[in-house]
Amino acid sequence: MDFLPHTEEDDRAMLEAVGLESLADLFEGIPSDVRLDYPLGIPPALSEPELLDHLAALAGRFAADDSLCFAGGGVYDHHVPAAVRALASRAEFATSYTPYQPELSQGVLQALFEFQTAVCAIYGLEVANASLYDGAHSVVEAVNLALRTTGRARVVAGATVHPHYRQVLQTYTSALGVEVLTAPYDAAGTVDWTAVDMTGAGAVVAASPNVFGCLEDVGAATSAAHADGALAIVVSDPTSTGLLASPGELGADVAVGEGQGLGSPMAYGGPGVGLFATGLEHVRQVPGRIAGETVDADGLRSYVLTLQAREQHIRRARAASNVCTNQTLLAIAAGIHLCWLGPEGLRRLGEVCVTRTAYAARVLGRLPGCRIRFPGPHFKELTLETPIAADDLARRLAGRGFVIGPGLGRWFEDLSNCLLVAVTERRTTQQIDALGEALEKELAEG
Amino acid sequence: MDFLPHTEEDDRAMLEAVGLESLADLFEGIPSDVRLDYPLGIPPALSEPELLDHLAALAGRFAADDSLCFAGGGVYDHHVPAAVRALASRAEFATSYTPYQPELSQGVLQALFEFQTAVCAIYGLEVANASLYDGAHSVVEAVNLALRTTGRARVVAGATVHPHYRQVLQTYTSALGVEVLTAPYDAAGTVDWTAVDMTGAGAVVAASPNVFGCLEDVGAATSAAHADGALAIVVSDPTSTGLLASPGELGADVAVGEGQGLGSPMAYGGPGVGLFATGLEHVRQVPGRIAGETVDADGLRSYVLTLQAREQHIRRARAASNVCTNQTLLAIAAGIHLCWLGPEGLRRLGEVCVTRTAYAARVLGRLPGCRIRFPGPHFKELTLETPIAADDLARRLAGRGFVIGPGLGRWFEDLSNCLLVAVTERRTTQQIDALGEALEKELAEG
Amino acid sequence: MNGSPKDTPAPGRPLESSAGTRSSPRAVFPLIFEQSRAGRRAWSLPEPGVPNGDGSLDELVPKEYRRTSPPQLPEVSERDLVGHYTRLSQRNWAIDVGAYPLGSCTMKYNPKIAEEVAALKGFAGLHPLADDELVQGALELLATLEQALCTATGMARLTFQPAAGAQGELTGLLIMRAWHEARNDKRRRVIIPDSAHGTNPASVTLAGYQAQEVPSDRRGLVDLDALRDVLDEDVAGLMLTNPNTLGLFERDIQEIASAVHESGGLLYYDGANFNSIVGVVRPGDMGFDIVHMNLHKTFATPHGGGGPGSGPLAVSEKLERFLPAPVLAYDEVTQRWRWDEDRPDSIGRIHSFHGNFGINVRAYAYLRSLGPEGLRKVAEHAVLNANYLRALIGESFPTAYEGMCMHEFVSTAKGLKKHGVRAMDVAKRLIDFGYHPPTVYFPLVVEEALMIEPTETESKETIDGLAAALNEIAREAAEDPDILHAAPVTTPVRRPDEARAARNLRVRWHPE
Amino acid sequence: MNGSPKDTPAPGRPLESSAGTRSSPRAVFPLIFEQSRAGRRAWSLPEPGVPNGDGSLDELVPKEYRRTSPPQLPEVSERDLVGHYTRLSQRNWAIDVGAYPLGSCTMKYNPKIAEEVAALKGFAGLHPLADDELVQGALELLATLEQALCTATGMARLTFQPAAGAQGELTGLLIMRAWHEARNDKRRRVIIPDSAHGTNPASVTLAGYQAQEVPSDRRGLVDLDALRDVLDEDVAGLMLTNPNTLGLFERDIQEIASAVHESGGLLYYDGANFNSIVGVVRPGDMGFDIVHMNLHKTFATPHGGGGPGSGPLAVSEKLERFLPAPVLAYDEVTQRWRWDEDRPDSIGRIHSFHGNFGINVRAYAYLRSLGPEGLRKVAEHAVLNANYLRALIGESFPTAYEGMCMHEFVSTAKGLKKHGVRAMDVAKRLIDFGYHPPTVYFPLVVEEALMIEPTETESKETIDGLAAALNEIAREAAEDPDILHAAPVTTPVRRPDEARAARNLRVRWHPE
Ligand SMILES: Cc1ncc(COP(=O)(O)O)c(C=O)c1O
Ligand SMILES: Cc1ncc(COP(=O)(O)O)c(C=O)c1O
Repeated sequence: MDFLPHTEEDDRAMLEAVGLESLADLFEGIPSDVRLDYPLGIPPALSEPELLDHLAALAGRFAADDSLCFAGGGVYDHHVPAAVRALASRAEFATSYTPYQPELSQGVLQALFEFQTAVCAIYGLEVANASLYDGAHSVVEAVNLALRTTGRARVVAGATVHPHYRQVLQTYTSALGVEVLTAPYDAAGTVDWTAVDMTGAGAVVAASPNVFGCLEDVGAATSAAHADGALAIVVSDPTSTGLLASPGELGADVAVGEGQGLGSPMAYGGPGVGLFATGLEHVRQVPGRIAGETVDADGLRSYVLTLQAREQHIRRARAASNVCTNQTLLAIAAGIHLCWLGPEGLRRLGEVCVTRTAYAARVLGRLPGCRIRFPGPHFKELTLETPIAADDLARRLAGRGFVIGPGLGRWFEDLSNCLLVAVTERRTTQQIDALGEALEKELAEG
Repeated sequence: MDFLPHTEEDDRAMLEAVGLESLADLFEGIPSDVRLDYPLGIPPALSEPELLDHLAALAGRFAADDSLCFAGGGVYDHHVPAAVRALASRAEFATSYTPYQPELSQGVLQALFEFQTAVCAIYGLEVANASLYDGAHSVVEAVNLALRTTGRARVVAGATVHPHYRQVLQTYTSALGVEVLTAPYDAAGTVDWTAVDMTGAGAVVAASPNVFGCLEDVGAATSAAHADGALAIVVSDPTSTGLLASPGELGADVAVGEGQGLGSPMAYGGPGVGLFATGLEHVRQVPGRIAGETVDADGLRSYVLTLQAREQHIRRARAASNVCTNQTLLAIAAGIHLCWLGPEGLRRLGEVCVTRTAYAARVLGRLPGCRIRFPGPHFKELTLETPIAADDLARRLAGRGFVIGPGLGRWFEDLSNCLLVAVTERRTTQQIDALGEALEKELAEG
Repeated sequence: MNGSPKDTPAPGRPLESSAGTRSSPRAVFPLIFEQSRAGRRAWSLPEPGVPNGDGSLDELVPKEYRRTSPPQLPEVSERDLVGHYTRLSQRNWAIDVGAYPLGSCTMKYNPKIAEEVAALKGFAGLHPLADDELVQGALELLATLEQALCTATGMARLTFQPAAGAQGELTGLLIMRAWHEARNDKRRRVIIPDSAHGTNPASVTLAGYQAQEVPSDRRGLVDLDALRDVLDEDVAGLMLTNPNTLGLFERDIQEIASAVHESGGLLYYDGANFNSIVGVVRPGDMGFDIVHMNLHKTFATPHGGGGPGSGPLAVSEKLERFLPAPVLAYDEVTQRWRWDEDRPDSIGRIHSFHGNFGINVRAYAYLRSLGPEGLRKVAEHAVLNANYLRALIGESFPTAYEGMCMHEFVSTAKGLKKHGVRAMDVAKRLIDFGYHPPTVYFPLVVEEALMIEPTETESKETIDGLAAALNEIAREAAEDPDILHAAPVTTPVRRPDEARAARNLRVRWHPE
Repeated sequence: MNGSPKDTPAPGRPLESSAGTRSSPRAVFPLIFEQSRAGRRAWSLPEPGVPNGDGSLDELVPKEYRRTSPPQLPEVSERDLVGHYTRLSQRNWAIDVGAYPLGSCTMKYNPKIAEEVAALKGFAGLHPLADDELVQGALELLATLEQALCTATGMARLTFQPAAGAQGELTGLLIMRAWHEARNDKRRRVIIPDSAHGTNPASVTLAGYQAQEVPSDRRGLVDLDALRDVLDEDVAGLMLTNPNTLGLFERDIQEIASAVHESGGLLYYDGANFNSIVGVVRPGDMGFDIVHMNLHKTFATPHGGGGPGSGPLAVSEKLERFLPAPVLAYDEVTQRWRWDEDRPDSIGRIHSFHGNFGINVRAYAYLRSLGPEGLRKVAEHAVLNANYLRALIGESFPTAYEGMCMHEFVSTAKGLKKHGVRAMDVAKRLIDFGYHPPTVYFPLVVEEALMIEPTETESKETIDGLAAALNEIAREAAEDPDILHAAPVTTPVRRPDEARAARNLRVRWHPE
C-alpha cells in the first residue's frame, strides 16, 4: 500500500498538463549517471494484515511482555491516564504541523501555553518553553544559556546527575572549548555541594532526586553556584514536584527534567519530552519555541509563537539554539496529565512513590547480603547492593518476570554490585513482595 | 473515582438554591420504608491504575491470548483496518446520542446515510435502515415485515440458517401465534428449495453462505417463495458480497446479515450490527431508524431521521418495531470499512477467503479419518468431520493454540463429530498448515 | 472544480465544513461516494497466495453463484477517507464536545478508561463460541456484574442478552407471559401510564398483549383510582418507570404494587431512569418483579450516535427459570464458570450470542470505579443538578407539575406561544448559546414540553450557564421572537426540512 | 455567568468555540486554569496502602525537602478536562482535516496503521535500559530499518539517536569535525547556500564552525564559481539539501562534490527534501558523505503539532567509527542483536537513550507497507503533484526560477504588491477557501515567497481545488484587495498581533 490517490488516468492528465510523457521524465534534471535504474534493495511491501502480523511478531519477542517493570535510570513505568492518552492522540493534535499559522493552530498553541503554565507552576519559575528533545537536551541547552549569560566556559556537574545527561553534555560542548568538571558523590550518594570548587564556573548542574534515587541538598548547590557567579541548573523529576520543594524555591536559575513520566509510555526511551523553565530575565536566551498570549484583529485573546527572533529560522547562525522540531505532542500530553492530576493528585502521586519505595527498601534491604547502598531520603528509586554482579542479577530476575536495573557498574566502577530499583504508583506492595521472593531465590542460588 | 464535579461548596450552594438542608432531603418523596439506609453490597471502588490491573488480569485469563482463531458460526476474526478503527472511535461519533437534532448531528446522520447507501449497494436493494441489534434481530424484523405484508402467520426457514437466528425467531414469534417450519438440509449440506412445501407461508428464510459454510441456490428459494406468495428473506454475509451474487440479484425481498465482520472486533459476540435492506415498496414497513436526505432553510443539502411515523416514539403500540437504541456506531464502522474496501477490495477479500478456505479443505480433508462433510462450494467456512467428538477436539486444539469450532453436535445430533473451521483473510497458509499438523497430532493420540 | 467565493463557507458555517467542501457552492458537504474515482484504493489486503493453488476461482465458485456487476461502493484513497470522516465527525455534537441535557437519555460523561479496557485483546478478541474454559475471565466479569446489578435492583438473576432497553422490555414481557401461562392463566392486557416511553407500548404489542394506558393525575403521577378501575384478571401486568418520564417519583408505588399484585399481575420496572435512584432505593423493594436497565444510561457507556447499548433484564426469584438460555453457572468442583443451556422453562434465546458484551465490560469498569458510595452519589447529584436547574429557570419555563423533581423535569414553553414562539424555537436557539437542546414535545402529556436532564457529571458552572442562556432566550422571545425563528445561526445546516425528507424520499445516494 | 447574546459566537466563529465558551463575551476560549475550582478532581490514584507503614511521610521525606505551597495547577473534573481538550483540538488544522501544502514540511498522510503498531506493548512498553536479551524484536526492527535507510541513501551505517533533523545536523557536523581532527586537520568554516534552512547555520555554529554562505545563481542553484572561490583548506565541508529549498535539483552536484572533496572537505546532505528523490537517486551516489533524514517528513510519521520527529544520521564507511555510541551489533554466535558501547572514536552520546524509538517504529511500518516500488512512486508523485500545481497557478503566481521543480516550488506574490497585497494576505485568504497556507517569506532569497509542497498523498481534485482557490484569490487581489486584507473570516481568531505578543510578554497564565 503506497497511500497514493493517483489513478492511471490522473497520471496521464497531470503529465500532459506539465507537458511530459512519462513519470521518468520528471527526473530529467538529475544527471543520468547517478539516477537509479533498479529498485532499492529493501524488503518488499506488506499488506496491512501482513504488516500487523509481522510487527506483532517482533513486538511479541519482548521476552517480558507481562513482566513487572521495576527498572529506573531516567525512564519509568508510570500510569498513563486513559483520558490523557485519548486526548493527546486526537488527530487534530497528532497530525498537525508547527503552529506557524495561528488562525489554524489555536488548539496546539493554547495547549502549549497551558503546558508552559503548568511547567512554571511545578518548577516554581516564570517562563517555560514548548519542550526540547529530552532530559539530556534540556541540560545542554540550560548550560548553553548559563555560559552565554555568564560569559564563562566552565561547567560543574554533580556526579549524581544522570550519566547519560553528562555524556550528552560532553558531546555537545566538545566542539566549543567548554570544560566540564564533575563533582564527586559522597558516602550518602549525594554531592556535598559545600565542598565543591566552583571557581570560574558559569554553570552548575545538580540533580534531585539524583541518579541513585536520593534527594540532594539543592539549596546548597544553588547558593554555592551563586556565590561564585554561576547560574544554578537543577534537574528535577516532574513527578516529584507535588511533594518536593520546587527548583525555583531552592534558588535554581534554570530547572530542567525529563517529562516522560507525565503521560507518555516508556517507548524504549523515546519519544520523551525535555522540560525547560527559567526566570523571566533569561527569556531572550531561552531555546526553542514559546507560545505567547496576544489579541487578534478583533481584540480577541489568542495565542502565537512568540520571540521567534531567538530561533534559528530568524537568527540563523546566531540563534540561541538549533532546535526546530521539538516534542510538542508529548508536551501536550504532559500538560493534560498535570491538569488531570492537579495539585492534590500530583502530591498523591509523590506520596505513593515515596511510601512504596520505602516499603521496597525494607523488603529488599533485609535480604541476606543485601543493603540499600545509600540512606536516602529516596523518592521513587533506590540503589540496591547485593552479592551478585548487578547486570547478571538483572538478567536473572528478568527470567523471573521482573524488568529491573540497570546495574550501576556501567556508570560507576565502584558500584558494579549495585542495581537501581524504581517503584512507581503502578507497583503494588504485593508486587514488591513478589520481587523480594524472586530476589531471595536468586540469592539462594548464589 | 465517581466522575462528579461537585465540590462541597457546590453542594452547599445548590442545596440552598433549592431550599434543602442535605442531599438526603432530595429523596423525601420516596417512602422512607423502602429507602436504603446502607450502602449497596457491591465491590468497593478501585482507582484507575488498580482498575486497569484488575481488568488486565481478567482479560489475561483468556487462555488463548496469542492463539489463532479458526472459529466460525456467525462471528469471524476479520481484519479491522487501522483507519476504520481510528475513525469510528472518534469521540464525536462515539459519545453522541441519537441524531434527533439534525443541526448538531450532520456527522452521524451523513455517516448513516453513507452506510445505508453501501448496504444497498452490496445487497442489491433499494433501502436499508440505520442498523438493528444483530443478525438474529434482522431476521426477526424481516419476518415481521413479511408477515405484516402478506397477512400470513407461517414462516419457512432453512435448517441451514444459523440455529441461533432460528431460535431467536422462535422466541420473538412465540407470543404472536406464528408457525415456524424448518426446511431440512440434504446430503450436500444445503436446502433443496425446489422440494420445500411453502403452502401458506408469508416468509421464507434462506442463508448463503449457510451455517455449514456452503453456498446455497438462493434463486431457487426466492422463486419458490414467490410462487407461493411469500416474501423471500435472504441471510447474506456482507463480506461475501464482493464476490457472490447479491441477494437482490437473486430475488430477495429482504436481505439481512450480521455486519460484525466489517470493522468490529469479535468482542465475544457483541456489539455486532444487524444489516437490513429491502425494496422501496416496503419502506413504510422497515423497522428502526432511517437517515434521509433533505434541504435546510437555506436550501443546503442536509440529513435527518426520516419516516419516523413508523417508529415506536410516534406510533407507539402500532409501531413497525419496538427498536429504539440500535448499533449506530458499528454501522458507521461498517460503512467506513466498506468505503475502505471499495468494489475491488471487497472482491479481493472474498477471493482470499475462498481460496484459503479451499486450501484448508485440502490440508485438513486429507488427514486420516477426516473429511470435509459437505462438498461446497464454500466461502470462508467449512464443516470438518473427524473421528473425535467435535467439542472435545475443539478443546484439545485450544490447548495447542487454536480457537476453532464450534462442534455442530450442539445444533444437529447427526453432526456431533463435525467441527466448523473458518478461514478469514487474517489466516495465512502457514497458519493453516500449522493447524493441520496440530490436528494430525491430536488424531494420532486418538 | 471552481474556486468561486461561494466556496467559502457562509458566515456561521464552521471552519471544518469549509475544509470539507473545496469544490461545490454554498459549502455543501460532499458524500464519500461523490469523491470516488475509478482505480483509487484505500484497501490493503494480502494476495490469496495459495501454494500450487486449488484451481481457479471459477472452479471454486462456479459462475452461477458469482456477482455479475461490482457493488457501487466508492473508490477513494485512505487519505481522503480519513479526511472525510474526520471532518464529518467535527459536524457532530457529543458529550465530549459539550453539555447534552436530553431528557430521558442520561447523557453523562463516558469514562475513557472504559474504552481502554474494552479494547483489551482478552475481551475484544474473544470468540462467542469459544470453549468456556478459554474465557473464564470474561465469564467471571459477567458473573460479578450480574451479581452487582441484581444487588442494586433487588432482583435474583438477570440475562445480558438484550442489546438495549427495548429488547429488555420484550424479554421481560415474554417472561411475564411465560409465568402466567405456566399457571394456565391467560391474560391479554398490559397497563402503561400515558406518559410511558414509546418502546413500552410497542414491546407490549410484540409480546402479544394489548397496551392499555392509564392517565396521570394532576400530580403527574399514576392515577391510583383510574389504575384500580382497569385492573382485573385479564391484566398481565403494569409497566412503570419510576421516577416516571416527568421526572417525578411515583410515591404511591407500594399501593400501586399491591393493587397490581392483588389482581394477579406482575410489575415491570423500566430502568431508563434508574440513574436517579441507584443506591437510594431498589425496584425490588418497591415491589417490582421484572427490571431492565439501560447500561448506556445509568452505567455511562457511550451512546455511539444511537447505539450500541445494553439492556440486561433482571427478575425476581420466582421468574428466574424463565430467563433466556443460557445463564451463567458456577461449578463448585472444577471452580469454573460455564454457560448452562439446560433451561427447560426458558423463553428461549433473544440475541445471537451473549448480548453486547463489549458494552457490559465498559459498564463493569464504571461500576468498579465508583463502588457503592460512588453510585449513591451519582443519584444524589443527578437529582441535585436537576432541581437546581429547575429552580434557576422556573420563571421563564415553569415545570408542568409541582414539587421536587428527580433526575429530570419537564418544563413547558407554552408561555411563549403568545409571542409566536414554540418549544422547538427555544431548542434551536439554545444551540447558538453552545448547548445541546433538551428533549422537546415529549412526553406528549405536557404541552410544549422541554424535558431536561442535566445529569450528575455537569458542573454548577455549566448549569448556571445553561440557565442563563434559557432565561436570556425567554427574554429574546418576548422582545424579538424572530431571533428564535431564525435560529440556529452557528451550525453547518439550519432547520432541515423533515416533511420534505419524507415526501421526496432519498434514503441512499445514487448518481444523478 | 451571563447568557448575554455576546455569548453566541460572532459570525464565522466555529460552533465548537461557542460550545467552549458559555461564560465570557465574544467567544473567548477559556483556559483550563480558568475552569479550576478548589476541591474538584480528575485524578484517580491508589492509596499509598503500605502494610504496617514505614513511618509517616514526614519521617520518609524531612520537611526541608518538602514543598511549602502546592503548585498552581487547575482542579477540574475529568469530564471538563475531556471537554476542554476535545473542543481545543477542534480549533486546530491537521493533515486529517485537510490539505497542508507547507513548503519544506512534507505534510503527507500519516498512516493509521503506524499508530496502532507503535502502541503495541512490545514496543511502547519497553524500558530503554532493559537487557538486550529482552528486546531482540525491537533491535531487529531497528537493524532492518537502519539497513533499509542506508540502502536508500547509499550510506554505510547510521545512528537513530538524533530526535530530529537539527540534532542530526549537529551530529553530522561533529562527525565531520572528528574526521578532520583525526587527520590533524584544523578547519574552521562550513559552507552553506544562502537558501539554506535556518537549522543549518545554527548547527554549524553549535559545532564550533563558522557558517559561510554562497549565493545562488540566476538558476536558483549553487553558483559553482562562487563556491570554488570560497573553497580552501580551511573549509571543513558543505551542507546542502538537494533538491534545494527552492525545490530545484542541484544538477551540478557532481562538480560540487568533487570541488569540495578536492579541497579536502566533506559533503553533508540535509535530508529534509529526500521525499522527492527516494528510490530515484541516492545521496551517496551524488557524492555526499553524511546524510540526515527527517523520518517525520519522508517517512510519514505524524508531526504532532511540532514534534516529535526522528532525524537518523547516516555516514559513509570512512566516517562510521565516529558515530555516536552505542551502535547495533549482531553476534553471529549467539545470533543476537546487542548495543555495542565499545566505540573509542565515537563523538559520544547525543540522546538520553536510543532516540525517538516510537517514531522509528512508525517509519518502519511505513517503509514496510510501501516497499521499493512504493517508495519510488512516492518520489514520482510528489514531483508530479508539485509540477502540476505549479502549471495551474503559474500565471497568478509565477515561480521565482524557471524550469521543472521537484517536490515543491517557490512562487512569488510580488505581482500583487501594486494592489497593496502581500504574500501573507494571500496565505490568510487561502484559509477561507479551506486550505492551509503554504510557507510564506521563506526562503529569504525570494521576494514575497510562497513555498508550496502539495506532497504525493493529495489527489488531483485537491490540487485542482487549491489552484482554483489561488487563482481566484489573485483575481480578488486585483479587483477588491480588501477582501484579502480582512481575511481570514472563517477562523476562531483573525490575525493575532505577534508584535504585541513580543512586546507585552505573556508566556504563562496567572490570575489577574
Ligand atoms: C423511559 C425509556 N424507556 C425505554 C427506553 C428504550 O431504551 P433503548 O433505547 O435502550 O431501547 C428509553 C430510551 O430512550 C427510555 O427513555
Ligand atoms: C530543509 C530543512 N532542513 C532542516 C530542517 C530541520 O529539521 P527538524 O525540524 O526535524 O529539526 C527542516 C525542517 O523544517 C528543513 O525543512
